[in-house]
Amino acid sequence: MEKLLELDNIHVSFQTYGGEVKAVRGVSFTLDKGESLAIVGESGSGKSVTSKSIMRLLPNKIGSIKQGSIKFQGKDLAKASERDMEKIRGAEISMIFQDPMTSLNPTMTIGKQIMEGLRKHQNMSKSEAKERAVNLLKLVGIPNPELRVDEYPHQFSGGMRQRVVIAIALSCNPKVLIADEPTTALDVTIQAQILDLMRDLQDKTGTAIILITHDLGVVANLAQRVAVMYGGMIVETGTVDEIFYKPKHPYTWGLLASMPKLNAESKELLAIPGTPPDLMNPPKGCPFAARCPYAMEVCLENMPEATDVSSSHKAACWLLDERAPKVEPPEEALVGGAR
Amino acid sequence: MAVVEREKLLEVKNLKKYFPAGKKGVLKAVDDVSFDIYKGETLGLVGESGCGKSTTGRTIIRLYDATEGEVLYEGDDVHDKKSRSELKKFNRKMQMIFQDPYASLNPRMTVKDIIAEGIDIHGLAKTKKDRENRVYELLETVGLNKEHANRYPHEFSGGQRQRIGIARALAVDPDFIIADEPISALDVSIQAQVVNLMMELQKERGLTYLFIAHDLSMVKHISDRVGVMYLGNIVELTTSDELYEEPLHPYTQALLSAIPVPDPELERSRERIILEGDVPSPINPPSGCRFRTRCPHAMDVCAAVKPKWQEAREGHWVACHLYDEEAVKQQN
Amino acid sequence: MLRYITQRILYMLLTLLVIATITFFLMKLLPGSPFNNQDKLTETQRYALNEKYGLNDPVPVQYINYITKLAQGDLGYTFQFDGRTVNSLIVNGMGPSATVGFEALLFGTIVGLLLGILAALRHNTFLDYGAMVIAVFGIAIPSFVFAGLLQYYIGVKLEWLPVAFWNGPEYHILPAFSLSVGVIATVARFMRTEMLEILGTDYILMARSKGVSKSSVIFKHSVRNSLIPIVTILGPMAIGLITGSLVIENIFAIPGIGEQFVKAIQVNDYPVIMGTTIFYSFLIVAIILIVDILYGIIDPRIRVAGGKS
Amino acid sequence: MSMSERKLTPDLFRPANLDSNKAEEISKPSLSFWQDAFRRLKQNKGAMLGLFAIVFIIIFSLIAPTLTKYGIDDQELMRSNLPPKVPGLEKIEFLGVNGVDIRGVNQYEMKSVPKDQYFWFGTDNLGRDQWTRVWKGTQISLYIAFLASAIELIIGVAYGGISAFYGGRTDDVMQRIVEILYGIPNLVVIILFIIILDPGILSITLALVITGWIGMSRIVRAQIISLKNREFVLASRTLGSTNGRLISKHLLPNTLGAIIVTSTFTIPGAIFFESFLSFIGLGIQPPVASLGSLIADGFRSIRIYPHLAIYPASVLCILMISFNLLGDGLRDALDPKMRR
Amino acid sequence: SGGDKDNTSDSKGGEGEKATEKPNEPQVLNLVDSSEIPSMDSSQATDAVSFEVMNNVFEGLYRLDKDNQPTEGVAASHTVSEDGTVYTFKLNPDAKWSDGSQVVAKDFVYAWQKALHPDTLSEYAYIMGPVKNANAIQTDGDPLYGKVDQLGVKAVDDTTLEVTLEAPAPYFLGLTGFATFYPQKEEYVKKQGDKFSLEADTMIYNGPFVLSEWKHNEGWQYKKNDQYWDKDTVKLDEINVKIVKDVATGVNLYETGQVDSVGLNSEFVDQFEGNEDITKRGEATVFFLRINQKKEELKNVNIRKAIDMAYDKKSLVDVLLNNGSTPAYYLVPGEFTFSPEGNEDFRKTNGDFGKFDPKEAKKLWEKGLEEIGKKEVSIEFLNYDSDGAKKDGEYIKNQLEKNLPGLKVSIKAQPFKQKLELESNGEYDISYAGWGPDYQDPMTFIDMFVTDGAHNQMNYSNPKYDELVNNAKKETDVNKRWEMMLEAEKVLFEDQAISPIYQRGLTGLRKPYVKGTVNHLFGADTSYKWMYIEGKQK
Ligand SMILES: Nc1ncnc2c1ncn2[C@@H]1O[C@H](COP(=O)(O)OP(=O)(O)OP(=O)(O)O)[C@@H](O)[C@H]1O
Ligand SMILES: Nc1ncnc2c1ncn2[C@@H]1O[C@H](COP(=O)(O)OP(=O)(O)OP(=O)(O)O)[C@@H](O)[C@H]1O
Ligand SMILES: [Mg+2]
Ligand SMILES: [Mg+2]
Repeated sequence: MEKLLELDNIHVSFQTYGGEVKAVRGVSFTLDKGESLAIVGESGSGKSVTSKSIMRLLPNKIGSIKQGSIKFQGKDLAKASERDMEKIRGAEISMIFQDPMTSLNPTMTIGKQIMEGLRKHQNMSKSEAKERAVNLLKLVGIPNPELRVDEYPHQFSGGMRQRVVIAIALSCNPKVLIADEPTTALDVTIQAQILDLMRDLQDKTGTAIILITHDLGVVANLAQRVAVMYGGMIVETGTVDEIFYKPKHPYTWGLLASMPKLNAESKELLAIPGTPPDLMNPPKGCPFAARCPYAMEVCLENMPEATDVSSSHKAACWLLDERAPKVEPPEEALVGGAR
Repeated sequence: MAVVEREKLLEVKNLKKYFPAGKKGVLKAVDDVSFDIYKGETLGLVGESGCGKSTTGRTIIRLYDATEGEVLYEGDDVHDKKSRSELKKFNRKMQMIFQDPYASLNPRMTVKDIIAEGIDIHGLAKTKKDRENRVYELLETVGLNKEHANRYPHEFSGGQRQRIGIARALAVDPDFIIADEPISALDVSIQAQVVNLMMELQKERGLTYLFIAHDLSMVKHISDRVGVMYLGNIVELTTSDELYEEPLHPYTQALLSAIPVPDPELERSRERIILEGDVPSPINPPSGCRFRTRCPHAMDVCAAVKPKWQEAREGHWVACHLYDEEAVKQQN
Repeated sequence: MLRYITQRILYMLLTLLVIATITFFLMKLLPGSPFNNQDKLTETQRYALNEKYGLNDPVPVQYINYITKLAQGDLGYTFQFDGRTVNSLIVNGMGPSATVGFEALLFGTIVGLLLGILAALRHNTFLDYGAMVIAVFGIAIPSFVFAGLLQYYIGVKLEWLPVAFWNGPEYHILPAFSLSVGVIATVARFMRTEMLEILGTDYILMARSKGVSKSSVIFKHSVRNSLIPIVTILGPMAIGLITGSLVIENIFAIPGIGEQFVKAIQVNDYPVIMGTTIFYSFLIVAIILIVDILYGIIDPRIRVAGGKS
Repeated sequence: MSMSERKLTPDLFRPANLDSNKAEEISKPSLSFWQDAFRRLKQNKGAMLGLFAIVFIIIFSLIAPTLTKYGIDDQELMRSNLPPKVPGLEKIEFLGVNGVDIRGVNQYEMKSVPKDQYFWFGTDNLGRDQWTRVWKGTQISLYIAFLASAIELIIGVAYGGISAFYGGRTDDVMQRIVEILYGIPNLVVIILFIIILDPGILSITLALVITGWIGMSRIVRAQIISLKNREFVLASRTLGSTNGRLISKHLLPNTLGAIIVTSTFTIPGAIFFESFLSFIGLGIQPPVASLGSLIADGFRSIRIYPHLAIYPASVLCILMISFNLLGDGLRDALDPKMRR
Repeated sequence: SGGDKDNTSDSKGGEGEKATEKPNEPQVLNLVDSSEIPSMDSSQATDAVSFEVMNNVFEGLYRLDKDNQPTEGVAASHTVSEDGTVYTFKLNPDAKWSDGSQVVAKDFVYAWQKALHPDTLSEYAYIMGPVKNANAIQTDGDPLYGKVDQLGVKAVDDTTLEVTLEAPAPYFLGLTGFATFYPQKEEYVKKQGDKFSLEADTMIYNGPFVLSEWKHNEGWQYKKNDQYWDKDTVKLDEINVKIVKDVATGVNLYETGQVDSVGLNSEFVDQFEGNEDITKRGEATVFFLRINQKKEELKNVNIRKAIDMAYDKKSLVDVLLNNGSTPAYYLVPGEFTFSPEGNEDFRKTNGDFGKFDPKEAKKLWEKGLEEIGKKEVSIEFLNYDSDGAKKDGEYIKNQLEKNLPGLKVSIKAQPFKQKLELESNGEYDISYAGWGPDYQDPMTFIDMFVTDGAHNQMNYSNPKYDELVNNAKKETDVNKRWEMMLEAEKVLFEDQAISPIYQRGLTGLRKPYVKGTVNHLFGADTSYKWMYIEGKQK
């Protein structure tokens, strides 16, 4: 497969009044054409920061990419000029944010907001852009698109707004779509509509998707590959099946085990005790060690390296070291029990 | 399950709660809801945002005055209570845990004072020492330690805060706790901590819960019985297993099918019922059955007649014309 | 919308009635009489004069008379100038006052907005601090001090602009500028805070993620949205400029209404005091209404509902 | 594999003894909201500078008048309009504190003032020591400002609080009243009020308060309305709190930040307005002076006796700037939006 | 404002005489004034600004010349009856209104009657007092009340006007230059109705100038009146007056050459000290402290005397006022009236009544206190709220408290009208007051304090004084009358009824090219008729 996007050892920090927050500490992954990659993980594990770094949308002056490269079609976005980025954003890579209620400008009509990208990247005339906007609205399933292009966001419901956001993101046929928790703010029935829509659109346009979420259900629904993040790092990557059925990292186990399953009988959930690490003073060793029931002394002091489990499956855990005792994932972490 | 023998702790009868909305309009947040809660059980309440779950919970605990209907707690109407002391007694029996762990703790108070608020109001501690000990005990009960007592809420993580909220509720030794989406603001890995704690407490203290959530899988996990709400009405109510296995109401069916399961294989093969459109506004709800505008099985009768709240099977209540023989006949 | 406006106007009239009543009775509390010029009036003459202006009637009768006239838009005669009506005084004085006020408002708002935007865009840089220092000084220096200095240095020393009077456009510059300093400062500060807030919102991030250029993000997305709260402070500020310009009018010898008002107070010219007060109130209420309507124009979210909550 | 791995000894691969409680430990020192806010404030150099300047001016205005032997109304026409002269500094010409006026005449010599008499800020046209008057005036201005904001605080907080807390009808009626009050030009009200009551500290203060509390009441109302339905308040209600407890333990403490910030901005507003009243002749009545009345007086002769306006104006400016800086800083430090 | 810098000691005179032919440079004068013109209806006006404007656009029977002596106006000549009560004026047939019509005798009759008619009663009607029946006509309840046809004025024919007085009034001729005595053309006034005199084009003029423009509250403009009978004397073509209330602004305008003359207050006098443009002139206005004998303590004459002696008027005048005012120890101002024989200044004859003497003051004070049996006295000092007056008040308070131990003075500063109201209600202990003459005779000052008199608002009463004043008013022998007035002033000061402070002077700046300024001591301030510009362009 053709590599579209390649992140190599990205570090991102924020300067806050309390000190430097090392939000992302060495994230690497690749995204192939037409593929959908899900990034899951604890809140604050650096998922959004990673995606914003790709778009170079980190808050000015406070947040910066400390090291690493972001190769998009061979070009390093980490070093690209703001002008170049303006050409790439929306046209080549576009993004959907978590909250449809706040990600549309309340004082601009829906149509104008869709047309903005089109006019900039595709040099469309006003009328062309408007026509396309109507088509896009139709595509994402908004009834009466001709009338609704001229309405304002507050006249739309949450689900419809999220569709609009998707329409905007897809308007210029980007190669990569980053969806940062696109359904978290929505109800399940609406979430189902949106997920359906996204899958449909991906089939049609062949856009590669980076889906950021902490809902493993959504991941199972939409993703082909999964990266699990914890404490600013990717602790495990693999195909969906590998992650769900053969997880190797204790955090992934915990994540899977703490989800109640509709069809399982188990009475107690397996909780991960404790709280995520403080990114102002990240631990020297494995970030998960403090909460890991299998933690070894090595974990506290030494950072585990990503180890290949299979060609597509990697995990960063000392348990994979041959010297470590063999442990089996807890029963609760096994999806579907029997498998 | 021998439902009949169990003792009713709380009966909600034809409860209505309307809010004034704009000029002359009313927002029917809860519109004619009836159900019972038995001693020691957990009743789950699910539904989409804005369907009136929180309003139901808050009206039960008298944060809102009911527009109509009654709430009987051990046979006494909660909304009748007039005198302060009566109210106070009632306040000790029923408590609430809130959704947002960030908004539900006063940022200007120490954890100790937050937890001890109930103790102070009801005069449950004789001395300062006694008060302190009770706070420490409660902290330990919810898995925190006493060093935390003098800290402020903003120093805690979401899960820890939610545990503080639980400790606050437990401080007055309630029998019945309304948990209004206690976990939806938490991380998946933390949610289990809270749910486990709640279940443990129930076992130890014989608590009764009304557990409100929109996450059906979690509700199913913790609840004995589950009620499904749609736009101010309860549309279905039965045991959690039955609800999952044999949902009757088309809305419940759709809801269940919409929940993504963390199992890729299953997800790939699952048939999904995708509902059209959004939940209508509670200010001008559809006539008849409120779900009819999105219902794949909608019939003419649905628009004309409001479906009855009936026991379709033993212990399985539903409000849908599909299970109302007369209505179905009429239709044909 | 029309119903909303009618309702608001009715409400406005009620407010004005209350204000007229309050001022009327306040006026009756004031010590002194308008007629004791140099003490040379005899008792009879004074009585005759009081009779002429209806001041011998019982207070409730005077009140009814006043309100009846007021309803017809007649504010009565001034005691200061022979035979002139309060209406004519207000009409005369309003022009210059409103002109300077409006120019100051316009200039102040534009400069304030630019400063605020600049400060927000160059957040935490030298430019930001510089703009804010200007703003703070603008708030800290009393406008009469500022006006006096301007008049002396620009008018007398450098002779760049006229020292005073009200003749042509160049005569407006110094007074309008002196008045606008406060506006600049206030608007700049508000704008900066607002812009910073807006620049941090999701929809700005969304706009940027579309690849919209920086200037578009600023002018199409941020500025307009930041303007919404600015509009609310502009209302009271406009009133302040019109009513508060008396010192500036004095210094620059502008035939405005503020100066007349102060004079009227000093000589117990009740009809003028009342008339001006009611007129000012009318302006305020009207401006509040305009602000609310403007609000709706700028912010589509409240266009339908009408009015803010 | 990698270099680091070689150093790892197999014994490191033993399960670590992790104290399960350790995960719940919090290493940072405990900080209350106010401590945290103060820490944030301390980081704001401008605000600290403002705070320092305010405290300094307050203290200095109390001490300074005692540093000279002249009282606030010690007139002596023989020494009127003397320029400033400071012992020691008089030698340094460019400081302009050598008793020489702008025309280059040494007024001290010309008016044959005794050699040992120094007027640090000069004298006014009644020959009164300007130093004493400036600092006494500062006291008066601050007094008016604090009094005005204190009264405003009480009325504004009570009004806004009651309106928001009881809501419904009460709120409706109270807000209609506010709207009417808002429609009356406050300058006019204040002027009328002062005329009726006779100008003086008290009537100026009352006049400032008459319309001044509206802003405060609106802010408090907005705050209380949003707090009233916050979950921690609801939680307290379910525990059976009385209204008194709700207000004193939950609502007011959480409104305090906004109240303080608003006050910080009203204080300079009041000082400013008093000086405006002085300028149009309705301010403090002599021989008492405020910064405003001193500036208004001195401003008339700024070209010939600049010292009469410059010193009080500088103190006023410093005060205004300081309060503004402090207010900005406090807003940043206390604004709940900045938290989390 | 303005004056004559060459004659600072003797404020009369000018250099207008020789420059009869028109200098060939633009004759435009630019001035500032402090207030809008309150009224242009000569029968209604009451204030200095109106009087001044009217003096230059209207003309009475006579007008005051540069020596404050009556000179021909509409009247070309007059005769007086033997008993001094009937004046017959011969009007100049060339005297025209600006619409070209002649000014006739009945225009005077109309205007004078109008000023006294109850419907249009002038606030200044009392000034007509000397004319027969004028007082009765304006007194409600009098049988003659409102009967204006009984007024002692008659149009014999178009050019003959006959005026009958109640009693001889040596100052009557001067009075005819006063606005209330100006003529009005009935036909025109009626035609304009409500609008009469409200705008520049709703009135007609008969003076040396016409108002060509009147922008309310902003300023006005005079143009030379082509119809004026004596237009050859008038040299200025145009006078622009702008309203400027702030002294500093006026000075700034003066410095940039936009105005030719401006008044100064004490701060600016210091600044322009030594400047050659500075002009000073004296006025006939006296400021004094009213001492209200309603207050028990102030009934004691020693206490009143102590108060008068306890403050330094000279320092006040020199340092605080600093504008050419002189300390006053009297009531009738200096350089104002002169004895019928020997032409000696009233002031010079009577001399000063008092001095600044803190020691003596303290003695008197202690004596007074002993007499009333008190140790402490506190009094309220009613003051104007103008900046200058406030300063003076502060000074006087300070001095009094310093020099009279046990005295506590509280100042109450009030806006002008409020102050007058409090004064007429007697609600004060001492008050800062001023009095300017209505006509050029000591009586305008002397008769103020008769028992229950309208201007005696301080409960002063001395039968001896009352008698002197009343007799003087009836006295036909001018010399006896003079003596009585001198005596009355003495009595007043034996009682220390008031404590005079100063006689006001004015200081201003005037460009050297402005020539021929004529100032007056009462009525209108200035006449532009004889002014001209010379040497502006060089
Ligand atoms: N603007 C910022 N200033 C300071 N710290 C920041 C900023 N943005 C993010 N961070 C920090 O970076 C870390 C990673 O944040 P990020 O938003 O990427 O988390 P996330 O994985 O997206 O979590 P969530 O699931 O809650 O969205 C967090 O600790 C956060 O506090
Ligand atoms: N205090 C209130 N005043 C007016 N309307 C209210 C109030 N509280 C709730 N509502 C309205 O009542 C309806 C039901 O609200 P409720 O909070 O009970 O829903 P919910 O099911 O809890 O939703 P969510 O899942 O979002 O918490 C909503 O439309 C809401 O806007
Ligand atoms: Mg995120
Ligand atoms: Mg809810």
